[in-house]
Amino acid sequence: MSTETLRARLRLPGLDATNGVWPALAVALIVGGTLVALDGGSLFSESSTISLLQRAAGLGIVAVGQTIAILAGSLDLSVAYVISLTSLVAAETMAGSDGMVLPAILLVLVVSAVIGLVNGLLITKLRINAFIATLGVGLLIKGYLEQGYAGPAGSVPVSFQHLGYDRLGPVPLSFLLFAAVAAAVWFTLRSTRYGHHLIATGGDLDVARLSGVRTDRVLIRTHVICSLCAGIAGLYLASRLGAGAPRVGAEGGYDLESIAAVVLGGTVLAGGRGGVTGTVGGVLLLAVIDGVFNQLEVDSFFKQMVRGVVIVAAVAVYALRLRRTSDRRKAAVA
Amino acid sequence: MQPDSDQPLLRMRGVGKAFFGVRVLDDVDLDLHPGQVHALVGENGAGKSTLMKIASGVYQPDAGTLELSGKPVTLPHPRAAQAAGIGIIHQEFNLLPERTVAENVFLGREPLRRGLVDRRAMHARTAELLAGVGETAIAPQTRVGRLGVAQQQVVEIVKALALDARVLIMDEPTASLAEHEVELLYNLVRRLQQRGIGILYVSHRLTEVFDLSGRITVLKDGRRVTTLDTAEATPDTLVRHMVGRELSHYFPERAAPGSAGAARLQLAAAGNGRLRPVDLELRSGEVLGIGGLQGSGRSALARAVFGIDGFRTGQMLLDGVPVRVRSPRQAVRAGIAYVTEDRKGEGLALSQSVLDNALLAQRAVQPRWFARAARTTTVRELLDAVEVHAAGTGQEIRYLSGGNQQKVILARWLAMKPRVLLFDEPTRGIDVGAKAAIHDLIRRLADDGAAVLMISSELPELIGMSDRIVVMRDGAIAGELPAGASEEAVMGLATGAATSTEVPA
Amino acid sequence: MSTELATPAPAVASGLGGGGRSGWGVGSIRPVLIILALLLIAVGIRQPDFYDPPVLLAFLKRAAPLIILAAGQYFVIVAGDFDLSVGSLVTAEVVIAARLIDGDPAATWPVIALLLGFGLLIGLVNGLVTTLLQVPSFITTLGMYLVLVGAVYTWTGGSPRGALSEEFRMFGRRGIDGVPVLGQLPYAVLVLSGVAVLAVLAMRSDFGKVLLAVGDNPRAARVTGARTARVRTIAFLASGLLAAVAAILLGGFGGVSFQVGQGLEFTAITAVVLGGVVLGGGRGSVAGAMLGALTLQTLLTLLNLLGVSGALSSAVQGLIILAAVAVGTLRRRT
Amino acid sequence: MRRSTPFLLAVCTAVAVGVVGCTSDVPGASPSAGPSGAGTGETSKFFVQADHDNELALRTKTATGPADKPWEQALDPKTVDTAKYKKAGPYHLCFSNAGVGNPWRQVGFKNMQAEVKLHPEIKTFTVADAESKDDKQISDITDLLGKGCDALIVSPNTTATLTPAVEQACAKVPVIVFDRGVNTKCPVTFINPIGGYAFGATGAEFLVEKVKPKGKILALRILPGVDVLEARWGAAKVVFDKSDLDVVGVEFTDGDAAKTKTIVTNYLQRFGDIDGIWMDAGATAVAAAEAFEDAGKPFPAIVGEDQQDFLKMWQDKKLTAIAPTYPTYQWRTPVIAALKILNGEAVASPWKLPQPTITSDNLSQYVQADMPPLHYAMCGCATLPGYPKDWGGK
Repeated sequence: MSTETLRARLRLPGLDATNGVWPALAVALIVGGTLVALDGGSLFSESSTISLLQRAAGLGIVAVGQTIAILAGSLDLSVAYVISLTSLVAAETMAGSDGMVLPAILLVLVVSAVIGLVNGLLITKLRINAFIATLGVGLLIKGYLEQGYAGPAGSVPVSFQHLGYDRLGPVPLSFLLFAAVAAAVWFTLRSTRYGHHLIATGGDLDVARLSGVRTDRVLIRTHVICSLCAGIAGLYLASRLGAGAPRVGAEGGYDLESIAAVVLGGTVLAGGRGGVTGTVGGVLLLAVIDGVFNQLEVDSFFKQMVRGVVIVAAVAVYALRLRRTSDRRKAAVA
Repeated sequence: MQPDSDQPLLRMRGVGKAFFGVRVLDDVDLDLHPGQVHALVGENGAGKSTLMKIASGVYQPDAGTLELSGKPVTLPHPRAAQAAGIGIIHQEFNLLPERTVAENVFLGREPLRRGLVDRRAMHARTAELLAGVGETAIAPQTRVGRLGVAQQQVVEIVKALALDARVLIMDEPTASLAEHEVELLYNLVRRLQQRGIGILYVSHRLTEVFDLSGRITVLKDGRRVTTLDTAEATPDTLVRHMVGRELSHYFPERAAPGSAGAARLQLAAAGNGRLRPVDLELRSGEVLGIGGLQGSGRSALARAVFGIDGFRTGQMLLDGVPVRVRSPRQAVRAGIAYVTEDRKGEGLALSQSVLDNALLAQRAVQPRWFARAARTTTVRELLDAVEVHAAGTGQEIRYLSGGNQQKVILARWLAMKPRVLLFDEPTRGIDVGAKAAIHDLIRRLADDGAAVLMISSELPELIGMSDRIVVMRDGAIAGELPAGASEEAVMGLATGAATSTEVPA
Repeated sequence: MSTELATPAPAVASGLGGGGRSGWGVGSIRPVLIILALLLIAVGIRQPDFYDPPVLLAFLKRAAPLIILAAGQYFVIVAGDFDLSVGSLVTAEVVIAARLIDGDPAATWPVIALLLGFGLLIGLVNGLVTTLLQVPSFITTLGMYLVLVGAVYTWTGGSPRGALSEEFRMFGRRGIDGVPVLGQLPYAVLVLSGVAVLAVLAMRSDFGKVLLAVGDNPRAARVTGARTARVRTIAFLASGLLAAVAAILLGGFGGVSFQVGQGLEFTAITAVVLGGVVLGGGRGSVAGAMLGALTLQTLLTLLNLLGVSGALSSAVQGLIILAAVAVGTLRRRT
Repeated sequence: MRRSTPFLLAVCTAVAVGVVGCTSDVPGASPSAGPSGAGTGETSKFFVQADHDNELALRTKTATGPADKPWEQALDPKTVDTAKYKKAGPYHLCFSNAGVGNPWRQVGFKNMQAEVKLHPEIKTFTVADAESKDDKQISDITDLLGKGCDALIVSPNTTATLTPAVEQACAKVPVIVFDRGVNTKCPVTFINPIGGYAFGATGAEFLVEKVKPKGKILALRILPGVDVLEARWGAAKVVFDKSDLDVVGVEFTDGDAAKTKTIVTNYLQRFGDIDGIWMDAGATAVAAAEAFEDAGKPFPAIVGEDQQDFLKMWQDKKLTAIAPTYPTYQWRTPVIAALKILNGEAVASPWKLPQPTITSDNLSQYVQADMPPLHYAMCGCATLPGYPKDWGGK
């Protein structure tokens, strides 16, 4: 125990699964880098770096939202369709005119917030399991999209496309947006009451409730924020694609991919443990794997297999580490 | 500002509550004055916890009123209760293992600076509070999950203190504490008393009630039986009020000295990560009591025998035959039964029926493809034999009282006809009536030739039940005492006052 | 009409495996029975000849695969896990069958045996990774999903090869002709009833009860002598096996394609939940799960009969699910 | 708003059905409720009259070029000068592929790879697979531009969304777009067969000719929002609207055989019999036909595509059928075009390839028993290296 208190006094982070993703990322970069180099390409050439970060951005923004949903002990399977919907809302509202950019952004935020609110209310007030609730909402949006849209619609003005195409050196604007969103959420979790209450809610609903946390509000707010992130991702895709695309979310597999990125980042699916930093690592890891295989021109199917194995393996390692620590803990107690 | 003490801090009038149409609380009055320790006693299911939950804003009363210092209040939410200055310490820890001590203590009311959580203030304040209860070993930044049970309890109390509560509700606060920690709690309670805080103290342990309380309210079947000054009360009168019948709780007749049979369970230098090599002999027909403080290795011993955290070194013999028990399953098959101290966590499948819970062991260990009528009938008989009170064997077990749940678990094991039974705190959180019944059962099992090992933190129980008492300390056997040893003797060995040469593992 | 529909209800209710209770409580099958009855009435009104035995049987034949999948998914869910890999498993099985049979009737039976074996194998892997490596089943099976999809495409070079033999397709397509009253008795229906009976028996057996206990409180189950890891693994085996059976029927019914399994995992889970089974385990009956699947299929048929466009059906599906689950939970709380 | 009305309506229906259950009086939701339930619904906003007429006209034109190599032929070509791109080999060819997610693209991609093998002057052939994700394909293109390609072939995932990326590319290298177009004229050439309108019309006209007046037609579509498929339906719709056929339903099948069969079976129950099946893609033609077989109904007049399983069934069961094609040999042409461009030879732009139709007369020459069921007969790949093994044949 005394070493523990020392460690705590020195503000050293305890052994935490979320740290695990960074070594993994390093390994991926080194191994991948060498493989690509042997193949005669370069993983770190400007163009490939750009497209790597570029692709990390979209998923990243969604994954950050997904992170807090999972941290709060919930889950959001509707994000993919929210992305598609908001990309359309954005593009159709802008309809190519610079003047409409701001209104469109606002509208997108409102729409996604409302969807998040619905998710939250279904889960808290009607007590529907988050899995089913968000799945159902997703289906509703899907139906609306399939019914209403026969393909890409609307168009965004060039001024708005900067978000999708500009960059500072090798770093795309969109990646900075991702970083900003992540930072904001990280800060929220660390330094606001809501953040503390969120993690408490995910850790143990009853404890949080009995400690005076309004868990329902926390969950609702969490789902709103999660949807907002999806909305922002939708905005980014709209600017990237120059139009709204009714299937971009589903085809991108953002729902399961984001969850994968989150757990890859060491956040526990059961909630209450983990964080945004891990998720950022998870997203980068997936992006690097993607990039490497792109450079090596490995066919996408094989890539998918590897992705599946990596995810399971990573979580298995985390689980192992958790058990080790908890064993040590038990030993200390007895 | 101190309200004058003739005005009650908390006044409840005609409080009633029903679940699914079942009245669990009916027209209850209660006054709690500043600086008063008001004990709330009654059997399980008497409505104590419901009353507490109403007082702490978890439940809303269907009828009746609450007043705080004369002002009527409604507590729609625990937060409202906190704001009103009502704090509650629950029986089970309400802590988040993943969060730091400070984050736990201030959960739900984190101090803010410019709208943001002020960690520095949070840590400083927590350190103060910890110092206030004489606990300096804990750093506010420590993750609670890394603390020991007793320390977590302290955090739990500090968490309530952080409220500056005027009213403090304590639900079985000593349930998870070892004897020497109880003393620490006593001092705490008295200190709070001096601060003019009113304490609603709920406990099954009458000794505590008499040690601490100034006034006592007795509940039975959701109604208030009586409220009286502790000075006027005696244990017997109190028990009479609680169970509605004269019941001076004496323990069942011990086995005649020397009547114990052959050695059933023998441990030879058996140890593991938490236990130093232990030598122990458990004979058929005897009840062997295991005493010791929390974390002294009592439970670790039982869990090792039962194969939950099995022995790594040494040898274990059943009826003289060496056995290796690596999992509970193997233990059960070897004829060992284990009644856990953590009923909800380890004992019961709460959503399943009484019958399914009672049948679980047989089904798990000797699965059949087609339901066995014979099995079911025997288990039904056993359930009757141990006098389980339930709406029916099909009822979900979550709705039974602790005592009845414990009886179901007993029936479950009896059906396996075990040779060795391990009881870990068999009567924790169980009301007086059921207690006696369970004690009788344990004794009867021993008389029928089973070998019983019984862990208990409750010294009267330990001494009253056991034919021999082994006391543990720091994961090793500190010493053995004969039947009817004195509480002092037990505590002496447990705390190391007797021989303080041992060094912690 | 409603009475003739309602009568089977008690029969089914009494025949439940496991924790299903009559009444409105969680795990009760009454809500789904009522919804099903309403849907059946509606269908009957729009298409009076729906209750002619042959038509009804044809309907059951189409519903059989989903019902069987739901039964498999039930075992996993009631043990507290998920199986997201069934959809891709179905696809894999069909594609494998086509390539191995390659139109050769003689190969039919060996291949069927192999398919069942493959289903068990996948279930085994899911189970072991989940229990031994303690990876949350959501992640395990998500990974398995990715691996299977990738593997199948890689193996077939991206487009199914070979062809199914008529003998193989018989199970999903044909039936015993000339049965009095019924006309044709589809093999699929026979298989379905076989699976249903076995599933219910399994849940009434000791294994079923232990499975429920494990899903309810694994620690308690273990301390009572249950081999929790083994029990959960068996649940995954069942899921894999039944997925294989469903695949055989689906392949027979529709023939080879990569789409055959798409999204089935979510449909199955939805069906199970619709049947009153609680995600997280320990509550609900296999009969309910299968009825849930039947209800879902009926709903789709009805939507088609009502001329609700294909695009919309997903939206309506989502709505019905939310409504049903919400009603279930609300009823419980009053 | 307009689009959301039927949505709401159906939702209300659902509430009625699912929750209240007062379905006995839901005539409001009779087949006319959903737009697709009756008639052919609204005209897709993808429908462009001019292109439509142009394509239908093209069907009768005769192609210039080697008769035995339709993938080198072009319909009334307007050539463009490419001298400015002339450059000495060996070449580095790049290809941004939308994806290989379906058999058609699989066969096509195999054709392209084989075609590359035919040309030693192609030193490296770099492919980026977008996995049918628009945003990935955009990144892919930027990525490829960093690799020093001499020419870039693009098969866009969607038209609108890829346009900016392609414009970027045009500035750096000669770009060849095929299959799906982009909304910009910057590529050197755009290669595709006559197109969707022709495909759709051919099938529809066949039904008009074969099915008795007032006959019931069921239109089966893969999924909405894919321009090629939208065009096919757009043209078919024009034909049907002009005819006296009764289109009883337009359904989306997701290309799932089982789902298709279920839908068709439901329609057979609902309307007793269906006289003609129109499809925007042949993938599920067999399943649709089987639905009739299993229901013990006579086969309808049916529109399929050039996939082997359908052609085989057609031959065995003597179906009344037609198979307009969207030939996969068009995947060979971009490589040929790229090399022409790099040689400074003029190329047709746009490069319209002929789009043969399989009828019962020429059916026998396209049935290839030893090829996989989902292989596309119109692949022009029989002479390519690695055939038939690489295409999964034996």
